[in-house]
Amino acid sequence: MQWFDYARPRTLDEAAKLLAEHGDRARILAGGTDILVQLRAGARAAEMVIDVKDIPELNEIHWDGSTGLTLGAAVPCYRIYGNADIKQHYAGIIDVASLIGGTQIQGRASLGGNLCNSAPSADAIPLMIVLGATCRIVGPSGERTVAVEDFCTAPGKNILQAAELLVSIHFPAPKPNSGAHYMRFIPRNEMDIAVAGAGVSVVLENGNFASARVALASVAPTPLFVKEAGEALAGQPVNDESIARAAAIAKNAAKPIDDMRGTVRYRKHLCEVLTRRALQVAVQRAKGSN
Amino acid sequence: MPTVFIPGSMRELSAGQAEIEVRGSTVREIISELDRSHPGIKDWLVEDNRLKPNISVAVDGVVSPVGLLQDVAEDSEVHFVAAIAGGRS
Amino acid sequence: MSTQNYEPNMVLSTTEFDVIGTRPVRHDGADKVTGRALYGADIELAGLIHGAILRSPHAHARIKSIDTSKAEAHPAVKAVVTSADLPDAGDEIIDLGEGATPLKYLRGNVLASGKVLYKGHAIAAVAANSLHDAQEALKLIKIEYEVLPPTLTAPDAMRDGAPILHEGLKTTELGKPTDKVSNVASHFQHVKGDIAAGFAEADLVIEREFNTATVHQGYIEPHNTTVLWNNDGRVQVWCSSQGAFAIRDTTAAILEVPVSQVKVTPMEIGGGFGGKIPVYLEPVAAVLSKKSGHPVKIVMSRADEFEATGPTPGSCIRVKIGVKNDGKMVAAQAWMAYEAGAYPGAMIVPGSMCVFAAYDIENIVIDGFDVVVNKPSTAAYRAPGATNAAFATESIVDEIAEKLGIDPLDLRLRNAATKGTRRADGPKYPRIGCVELLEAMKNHPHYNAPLEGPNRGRGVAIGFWFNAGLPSSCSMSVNADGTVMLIEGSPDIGGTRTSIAMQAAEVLGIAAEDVRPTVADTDSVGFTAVTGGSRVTFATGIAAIKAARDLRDQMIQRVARIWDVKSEDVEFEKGVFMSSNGTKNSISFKDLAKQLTSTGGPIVGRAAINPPGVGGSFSGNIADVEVDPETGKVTILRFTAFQDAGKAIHPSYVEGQMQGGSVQGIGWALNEEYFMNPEGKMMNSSLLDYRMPTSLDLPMIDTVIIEVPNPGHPYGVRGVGEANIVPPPAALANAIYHAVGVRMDRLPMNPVAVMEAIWKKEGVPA
Amino acid sequence: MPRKVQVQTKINGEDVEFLCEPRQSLLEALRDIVGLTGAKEGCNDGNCGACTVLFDGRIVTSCLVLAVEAEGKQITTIEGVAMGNELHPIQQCFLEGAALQCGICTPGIIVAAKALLDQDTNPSEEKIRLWLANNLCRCTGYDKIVRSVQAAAGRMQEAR
Repeated sequence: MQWFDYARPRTLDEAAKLLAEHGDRARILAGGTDILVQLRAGARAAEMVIDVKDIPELNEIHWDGSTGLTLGAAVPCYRIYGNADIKQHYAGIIDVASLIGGTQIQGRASLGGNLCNSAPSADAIPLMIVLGATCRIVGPSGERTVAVEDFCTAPGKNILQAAELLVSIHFPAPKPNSGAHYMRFIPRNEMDIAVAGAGVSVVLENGNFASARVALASVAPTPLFVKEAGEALAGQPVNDESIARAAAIAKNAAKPIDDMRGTVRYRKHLCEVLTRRALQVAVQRAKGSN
Repeated sequence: MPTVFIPGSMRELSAGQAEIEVRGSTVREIISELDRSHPGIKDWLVEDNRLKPNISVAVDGVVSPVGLLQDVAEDSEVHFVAAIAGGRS
Repeated sequence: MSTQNYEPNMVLSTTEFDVIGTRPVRHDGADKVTGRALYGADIELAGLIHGAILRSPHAHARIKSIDTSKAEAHPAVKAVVTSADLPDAGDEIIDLGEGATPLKYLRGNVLASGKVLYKGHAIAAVAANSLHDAQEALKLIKIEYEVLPPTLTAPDAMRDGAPILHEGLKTTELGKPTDKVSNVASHFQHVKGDIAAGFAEADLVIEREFNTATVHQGYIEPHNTTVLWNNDGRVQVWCSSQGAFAIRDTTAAILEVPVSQVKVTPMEIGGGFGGKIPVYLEPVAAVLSKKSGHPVKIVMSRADEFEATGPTPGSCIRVKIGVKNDGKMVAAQAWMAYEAGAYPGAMIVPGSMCVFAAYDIENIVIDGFDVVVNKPSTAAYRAPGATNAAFATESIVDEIAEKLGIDPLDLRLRNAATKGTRRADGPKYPRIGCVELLEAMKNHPHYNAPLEGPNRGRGVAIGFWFNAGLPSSCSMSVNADGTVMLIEGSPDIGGTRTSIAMQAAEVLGIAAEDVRPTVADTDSVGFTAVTGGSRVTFATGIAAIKAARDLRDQMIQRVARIWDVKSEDVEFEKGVFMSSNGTKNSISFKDLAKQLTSTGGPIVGRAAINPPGVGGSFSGNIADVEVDPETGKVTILRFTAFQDAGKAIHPSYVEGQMQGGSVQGIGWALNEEYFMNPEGKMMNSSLLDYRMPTSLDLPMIDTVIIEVPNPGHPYGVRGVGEANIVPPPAALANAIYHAVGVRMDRLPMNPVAVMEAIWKKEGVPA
Repeated sequence: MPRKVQVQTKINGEDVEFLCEPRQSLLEALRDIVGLTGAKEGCNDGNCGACTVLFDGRIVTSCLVLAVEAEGKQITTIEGVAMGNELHPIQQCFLEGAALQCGICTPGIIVAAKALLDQDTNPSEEKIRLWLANNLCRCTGYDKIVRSVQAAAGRMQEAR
């Protein structure tokens, strides 16, 4: 591996200074489960690695019944699924925190890292999209908030500018009678990259869908928000037909490629199956919530 | 007398015969005897006074670890087979 | 599924012994559970520097120039080598007891000259103070290539006009050299009976083509070596390999030094499965050491493992079987093309000898083709060649059973090979256990348990592997405390120190723990062939038995001298020497051990053998699966492995071989493959994307050990390392068929492939 | 030339100081600098689990941790699992249950299994299989590993 220097700032200001100094030659280290692999393989380069795990804002888990959940960008998966508030209010987040990697990886990897790595196959991103999550980003020109669905721009690329840092991800408080689920398909049962994945959220009202959101993994250059699939459910009764229609829309929206993980035809088919199955779980969760 | 089985690829040397009874008490003797009646067989099988590396001899179904030195009984069956390469776990 | 009212691990034992058949803790166990055992990469020497290898980015290219000057100028670099630093191999052929190989192929694979033949082909190497520095220095080597089109599968490489890998490679046709330059290194044939008459007699003929992907052994420890080319000219090697002598002899041949100038110390080895027999790193590290004056360590990366070591061949196999309505097979034909990778030597010979090995069929023709392609040069992998072949044959046998309405095990029993069955390649079988295996499968609770629920199915299949003999050496000495030191030369990959020591202990009537086995270096033990071919417990076991008998006989003579009786009048049983001439003398092994020094001196037993009497092993599986008809994903619900061990010396480690081999077969069946892009780059060369089974992908693997003793071994051992990998792909293919009605003809049967087969069956348009 | 970094940490209960390059992984530091070669390198990208160690009480693949991150942390490697001269029940059960063949994955699996049994005294087969899914074993098919972890759980409960 190429030589790099290492710094472990304790405040956002210190981190900002380091980022300003090194620009795009700096890399952020949180869990390291993607960046260290990429640096070793020469897929990314760095002259300075900035370890953000000592910065309080990137490590917080803050739940508030009215405003929702703020999740520090570096909070590792095991802290997420070990948190009682998240368990109670965001079953979908528990889904993805338990899916990413194996036990060892979950001791290090974070949802913020999953987002910043911006892989088309990222399991957490579709779920964050359907939960309406937003990113708090700080940089040389101040602070900004960006919806997760607008974050990724291409495989491995995102809207973060040089010297910008993802601080936290904010999830709105779940509405009554709502549920979410993320389901991916992998050939093994663990330690695998999604061939396709579907994140869904639903809000129910009097036996109908009040609203819904659908997003897909691994079937486009970025995690894919399929707005029209959710819109097609709004106001519709909760039944197999409406769910099938939304699933068909998801299938048509997918623009996958042929590669070692699957073919175009197979992945589009999976989008239908996974969207349908994920919606069924989300509906059950919504019925069980209050 | 021991019976030698001639593989398909050698049969032009044996005038098409698939089985030949040959006198001999070792594989070396049998090959020499065969070569007398069917010249060329020895060159096909033997090099530097040993079986060629890609050829094994099986006597009564058991591949011999000693090749030309293998003893052969009166009622033995002798086969020349391809040596198994690798075969390791 | 596993509400068990049966034993998950059964031993159908036919003979009882004192030590053999028990389950002692392995001798190297404590070191291996505490992290103290030293594997190849764990070695540290004074002045050690680190090597790294530059590998081809192209699957097929001519090397126009290599410029190493900038790397040589790097301050941390101690040496740079290319193929120009290895002696010219000429046309020499070397025989390493593994079949003959032209030396130029071995050398060309170690460092390419002229052409690169696969992506990952080694071209140059650098040694530097640290591994990071060596890797950085590789980037300073400049190579100009003329990129050539690659050919990546056997059928493609065999077509007219295919890119030619070796301009000097001429096809050997039915044993005869020809002038035809092609990628087919050889075409050979096995013929038995009259094939045309056989098929004419058949009531039902089924013919299908099967394709299998290249797969890797997947051992967790990467190849590694540390070499010191000492000032006295001796080359010292520390490495993990399946055979220290094989490494010694190959390294000496490539370096053109006498074998006595190379000493190989076998370190603990982290898995091999056939893949750690070839030499890749030792000659490179040796010349780096010679140039730098330092010991040099090289460890492969995981990507190197996939791209530059020897996987097992991908294959294209056409099988045609004819049967009578009563199920009797009357004719069988196979056309088999195996991918050798970059250099000739696919495992097609054993594959062709195994394709119909389980059955007694009167009329057979088998055509085999050894085909070079632009992939890494293949190596052995657990019963090499046999798994591909059994996938084809056993799938067709299942189809025949279905069409004829015969139970699939009954159909196999109807045709099972037995003692005296003539194989297609000529010889008759000695005593084998195919029938006993099939009967054990038929009688097992698993086969008779109901399997309910939609999309579930049960499949069976069987497989055969020859096993191997080959030379082994062993010596033993007696300690004054009554224990015995055993020196042998078989690297211990799965508990063979213990299975060898147990056989010696059985002879000597002492406990397994009282025999202390050591795997010695090539200076310290007689020649011993590789740990492979399921041979160690058989062949090195016989060496240990003979050495122990030698020891025992010398001790009998000593006792006779002490008692002043004739040695014929001394008996030895269960560790006690007794006189049998009326006097009532007796002394235990331990008590006699104390007296050796004062009664004539120490005693050493020894044996060096090349045993005949190898016993082949049959194995079988019963597999229950559930297929998700919407995703094509296969879940294994229950899996039982059966194998004829001859005699299980240490049943726990026999079960372990069966379970491990089964799971490798399951991985091969369902997900593992080299996924190549059209340019010949492997796209999934990591353990994330090359999907070997994890613990979560499997049920418990139940086992049944069958014991049909091999008459060629004193205790009946056959060897159990390999046959177990042969049946799983076919068993799972058959189970998938019975679950969702699709016949799979391609490995891996991954979700995409199963889904496409389901779509095809249901007529869903693409 | 950039400078090496001094790291103060605690390994298997002992204070340890070492000097490393920032680019070196914890696995490299343990093996090549500290001399603890029990953790093995099988893939160097977090997928095989052979380098598993406890890092502040949680299992991590040490190839995906920088050595400099060890500053102020508590690390347990396979060398720290046995209790003095006495094997840990997991180690003992692995030996009795023949849960290892080549043994290269064994250190990582024992460390991972210890972390599991420290938090769950009676895990189900399914839980063990899920927990160990990041630890590849190519020899055993996992059967005897899972059974030996179950046996160790039982033995540890008896000892309580």
